[in-house]
Amino acid sequence: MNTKELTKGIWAENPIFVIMLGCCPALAVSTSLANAFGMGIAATFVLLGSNLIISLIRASVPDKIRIPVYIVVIATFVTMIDKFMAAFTPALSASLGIFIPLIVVNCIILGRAEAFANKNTPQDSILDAIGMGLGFTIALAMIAVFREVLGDGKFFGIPVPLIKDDPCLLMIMAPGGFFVFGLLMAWKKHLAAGGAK
Amino acid sequence: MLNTRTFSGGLHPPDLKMTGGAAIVPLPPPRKVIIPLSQHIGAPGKPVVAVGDTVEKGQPLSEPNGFVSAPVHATIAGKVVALGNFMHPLGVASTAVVIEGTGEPEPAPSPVATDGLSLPDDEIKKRILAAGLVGMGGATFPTHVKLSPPANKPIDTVILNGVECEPALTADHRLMLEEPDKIISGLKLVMKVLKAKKGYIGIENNKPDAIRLLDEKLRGEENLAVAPLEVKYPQGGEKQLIAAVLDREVPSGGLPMDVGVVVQNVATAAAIHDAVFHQIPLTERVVTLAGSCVKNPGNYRVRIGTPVSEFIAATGGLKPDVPLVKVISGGPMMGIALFDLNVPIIKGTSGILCWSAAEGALRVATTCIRCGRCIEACPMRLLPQRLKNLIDAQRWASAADLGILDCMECGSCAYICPANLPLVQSFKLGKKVVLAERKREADAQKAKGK
Amino acid sequence: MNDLIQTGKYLLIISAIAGLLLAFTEMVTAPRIAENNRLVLEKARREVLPGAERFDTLDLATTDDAGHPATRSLSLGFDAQGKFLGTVQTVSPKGYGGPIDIVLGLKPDGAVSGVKIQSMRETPGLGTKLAEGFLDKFLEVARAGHPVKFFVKKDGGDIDAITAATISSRAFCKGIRDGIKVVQEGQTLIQQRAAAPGATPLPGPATTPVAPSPAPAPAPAPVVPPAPSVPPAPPADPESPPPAPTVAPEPPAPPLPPAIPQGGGQ
Amino acid sequence: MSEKLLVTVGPHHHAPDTVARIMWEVTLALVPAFLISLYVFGGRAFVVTLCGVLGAVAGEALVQAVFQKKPVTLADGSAVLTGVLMAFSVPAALPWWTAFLGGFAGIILGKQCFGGLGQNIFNPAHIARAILLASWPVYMTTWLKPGAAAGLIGPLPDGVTAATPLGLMKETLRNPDLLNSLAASGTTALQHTFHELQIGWGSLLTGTIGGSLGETGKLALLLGGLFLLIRRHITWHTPATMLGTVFLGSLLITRDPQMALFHLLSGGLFLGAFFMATDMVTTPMTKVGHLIFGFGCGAITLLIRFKGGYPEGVCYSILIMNAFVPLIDKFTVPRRFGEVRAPAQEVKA
Repeated sequence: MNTKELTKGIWAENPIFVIMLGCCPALAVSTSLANAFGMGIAATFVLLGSNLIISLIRASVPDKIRIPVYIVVIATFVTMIDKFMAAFTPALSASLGIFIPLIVVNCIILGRAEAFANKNTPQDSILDAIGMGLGFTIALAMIAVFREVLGDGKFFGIPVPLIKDDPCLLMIMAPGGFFVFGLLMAWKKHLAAGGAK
Repeated sequence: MLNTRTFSGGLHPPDLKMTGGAAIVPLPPPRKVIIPLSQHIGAPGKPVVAVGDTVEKGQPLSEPNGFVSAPVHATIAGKVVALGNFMHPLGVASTAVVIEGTGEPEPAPSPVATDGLSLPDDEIKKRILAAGLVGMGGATFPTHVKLSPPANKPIDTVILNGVECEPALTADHRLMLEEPDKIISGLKLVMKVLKAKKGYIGIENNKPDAIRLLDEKLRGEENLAVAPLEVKYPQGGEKQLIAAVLDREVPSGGLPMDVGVVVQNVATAAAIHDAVFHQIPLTERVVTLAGSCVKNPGNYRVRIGTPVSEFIAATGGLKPDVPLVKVISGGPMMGIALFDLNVPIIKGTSGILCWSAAEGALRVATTCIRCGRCIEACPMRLLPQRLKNLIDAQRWASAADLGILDCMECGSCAYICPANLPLVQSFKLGKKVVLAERKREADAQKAKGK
Repeated sequence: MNDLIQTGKYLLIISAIAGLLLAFTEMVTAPRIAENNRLVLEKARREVLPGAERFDTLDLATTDDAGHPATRSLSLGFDAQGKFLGTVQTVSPKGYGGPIDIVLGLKPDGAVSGVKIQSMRETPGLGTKLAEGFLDKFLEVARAGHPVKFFVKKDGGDIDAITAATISSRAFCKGIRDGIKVVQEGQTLIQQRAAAPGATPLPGPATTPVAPSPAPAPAPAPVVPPAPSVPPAPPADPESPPPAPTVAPEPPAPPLPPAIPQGGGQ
Repeated sequence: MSEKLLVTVGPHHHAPDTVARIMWEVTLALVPAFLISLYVFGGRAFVVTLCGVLGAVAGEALVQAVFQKKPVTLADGSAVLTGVLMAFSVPAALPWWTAFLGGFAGIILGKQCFGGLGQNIFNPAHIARAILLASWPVYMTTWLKPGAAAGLIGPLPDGVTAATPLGLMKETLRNPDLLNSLAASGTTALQHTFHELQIGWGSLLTGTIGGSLGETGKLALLLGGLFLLIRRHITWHTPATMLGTVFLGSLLITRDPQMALFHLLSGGLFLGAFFMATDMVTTPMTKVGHLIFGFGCGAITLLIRFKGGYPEGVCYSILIMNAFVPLIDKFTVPRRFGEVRAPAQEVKA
């Protein structure tokens, strides 16, 4: 078991803070922790499936039509998940519904397919998918903690004392997302550079 | 009187001209003079004396080495005691002749007077070259070169530079008051050689007595006039002076002759008169001594080659109770801070300023706040702030595109900069690198052509 | 050339597999999804029109904002006794983040009986307050009885906008106005239809309160009222919808007052 | 002569102005307006200003001392100035902690994130205001009534708030019913606004109206502006074009000189024109650039006031124009002395 493939996505090669893939959904749904986890889990599942399938078929895919094939695989996967969720878990679908179609255009999925699953064994690709999915989820959650607590005065929907009466609405809005994203990225870089310079 | 004119940009630093009323005092010959062979822009002369030689005052010590070059002369009678590298006021060691005086009183000058204006042009130029004349405003460009423009650049106007826009300096001011006839005679000589139709003497309004005097003297002279100018730095820059007096712009990278003008300093004009009428070489000049550290500030006629320390001592020395912090050769804006007072006064030395901490304290550079004052101040209408950023980033090509080579290092931007940024320093570096790069490119081009 | 055929073949196979999978998915999920949606809508309908047990669909021809013809689907609600309680419809005004789907219940006199937000994509913490404090306050104002101007106060209306979410609030008000307008325009038809079941005897026990789908219209009601030829007759099948509107041009129910200014309460 | 001499490159003489002196003098120029705000809004104005300054100073010190580990340059006055300007553009009714956060965020996000003094693109005081307006819109649109006793901190007592003239005007103009009834009684919207708020032209000048803490005292701001003009920290170009554009533009739009005057004297226009649009760091560097910048600020202000959702547009107009400054600077490069448009002929020295 190659643990490196599993752990790299969580921190060292975090898809959001380092590779900077999938920033649009990250900013769009990081307004609450529930959304962040929902999106993160959904994306992880899709990533897992697409990575697995693509690494399985990687040898047979003609190089010229690599990307279209990946897109077809990913889109099929996402549509299936969307439909099944709507059919069998309507409550979950109602809260995550709008994010699922977003996953198709989440660059992480195609990015990992192209950068990793394309060249690695199914086992490694699964690990990579889990790691990257976790990294994505963690990054979203980190952004969401700030945005939900500061911007909505809640933590997982539970009102936070002191802040709940006067939340900083900016944090909920798009600019606030960028601020938090930027500051967290800077902090990550700062840590990566070995703390104080 | 003409209307007051000026140029765009520039600024008005405080005058500090305390010595405008002090008549020129001739100083006795010093015991020793150090005469660098390079006191002008261009090739240094070739020495024609050797250690041990006895020289007369006014005897040539070198001969010009090429066209853009000028000889230097012994400024006291005595014996050559050394010929070698000595510190030059510009901060680099260069070949100089050291003469120790005999201490004997100098013979009275023998008045050989010819009517210079009746001499042929070639003879005038020859006498000017022989006298070792260079621009005495500080640029020290050999005078005879300026008087020999190429045939395709006809000169219609000569402007005498009596602007003296540098704060604190009054040497030219005094000269205009005390030797106006020599100056006018010099102007006429220059105009005759260049076949110029008009002659102006540009003087700033802060010298009304000089304007009045010269205006009176020029009354009746149809083609000569005084051009009173608004008080503004750096009006004494050639290009700014031409813009102010004639409203002509010297093209970027060009010379005044490109717009049909030759500019001479008033002190040079007086020296031209001496050289042509009396065949007196350039052995002395008027130097302003000022600053809160000196006992007797004033304007002094000094032998070229006099070490600065001896010059100061001859005027009465420094005040013992005011610590000397900075000595500047030249004016406060473009002058050079001396690190060693044994360097000599040269042909281009217009002033020596001995400053205490009150005047010369070091100011700490902070951060640019983009106030835009440097842009307002730049007489060449450059963008000093952006140029500095480009130079700091070593983007030489962009700096060249923005006209770094047009910078004349007048210091207006650095004077006004509220952040005290060392702008001039950057530009000196930038110009050097850009020129070096150009030369390298030209060489490479040449090598390829071969 | 060979290469081209090869890749084409590959793409074809992949697409075919994907297509098959999707077809299978659709087959399995479509009925369930439809059922889920219907349940949700049903719940909402009952919520916004309290007391209604049975709903009847009526499609109305109307025009959208751009003036193009459009069809609006109304549900007419009846209580267990078959009394007409009002209309329910879904309006979808354009909010800040996309359409806001609002289920709007209106009483026969035009007053708002209930409002429920079905889905929206407004900014969490801002526009989403539509579903929180805003809605309660809105209902309070809307049910207060006096003529209600469904505009935010900034625009001269009676509704308190959500601070910093004026766009959402305005959209919400616009949705309500649109819904009222549709009902007003379709008044005649609605009354005809409402009258029909009322004239009939009580439906049989089949119309139990728990019955989830009492009135799935086998044929959608006509968009433009055709001249109905059949007089009202007692429905043979209690499950079937009431027949098409009666010929009676005079509505038996009192004319609907203009909804916006008057809504004089119960 | 063996003493060590100071050797520097020229010029050896220097103008007396320093960055710190400029900053402190601009701050000084704001003092009259501050006194007016103390008179109009009472102790709350002091608390808000103090907290704003403390927030700005804390932000600057935090970044420099903790993150950059550089000497703290509070003495240059720029952080204090940002805090004061931020406080001047928010309501005096603002809770003290909001004011503190405003100053803090303005410095951190508006200035230090860009690299500190001289590097920021946007006016940090206005960045702070924009952040506060987006974050706590209720507080940021609750205006103290002039002269109302509202205490120093804590919740506002009842009846101490009032609309700003611009805000009431906007509401009036958006309300067709009110406009109809006004038209019937022969009252103009302006008269209605003045009557409702019990103000007159004099109040607009002296500052006894609702509004941001430091923006109401037009005469005091003008005094400060004149001081800056005399001290040459600003030139006439930006304020004149900005005020002129707003005045003439409203005249053109409303065809009513009184309305034009009302728009000139309302809101944060004077504060913006003299103190914000002239901020050296975030505005163009040349005079032509200043003219363009001032015009742009005025035009966008008009656009927001007449067509936008907000009653007042000075803050955003300046922020928007800030973004154009590099472009303006790029296109307002002065013609160099002796620059020849045609290919320069080779000059042989």
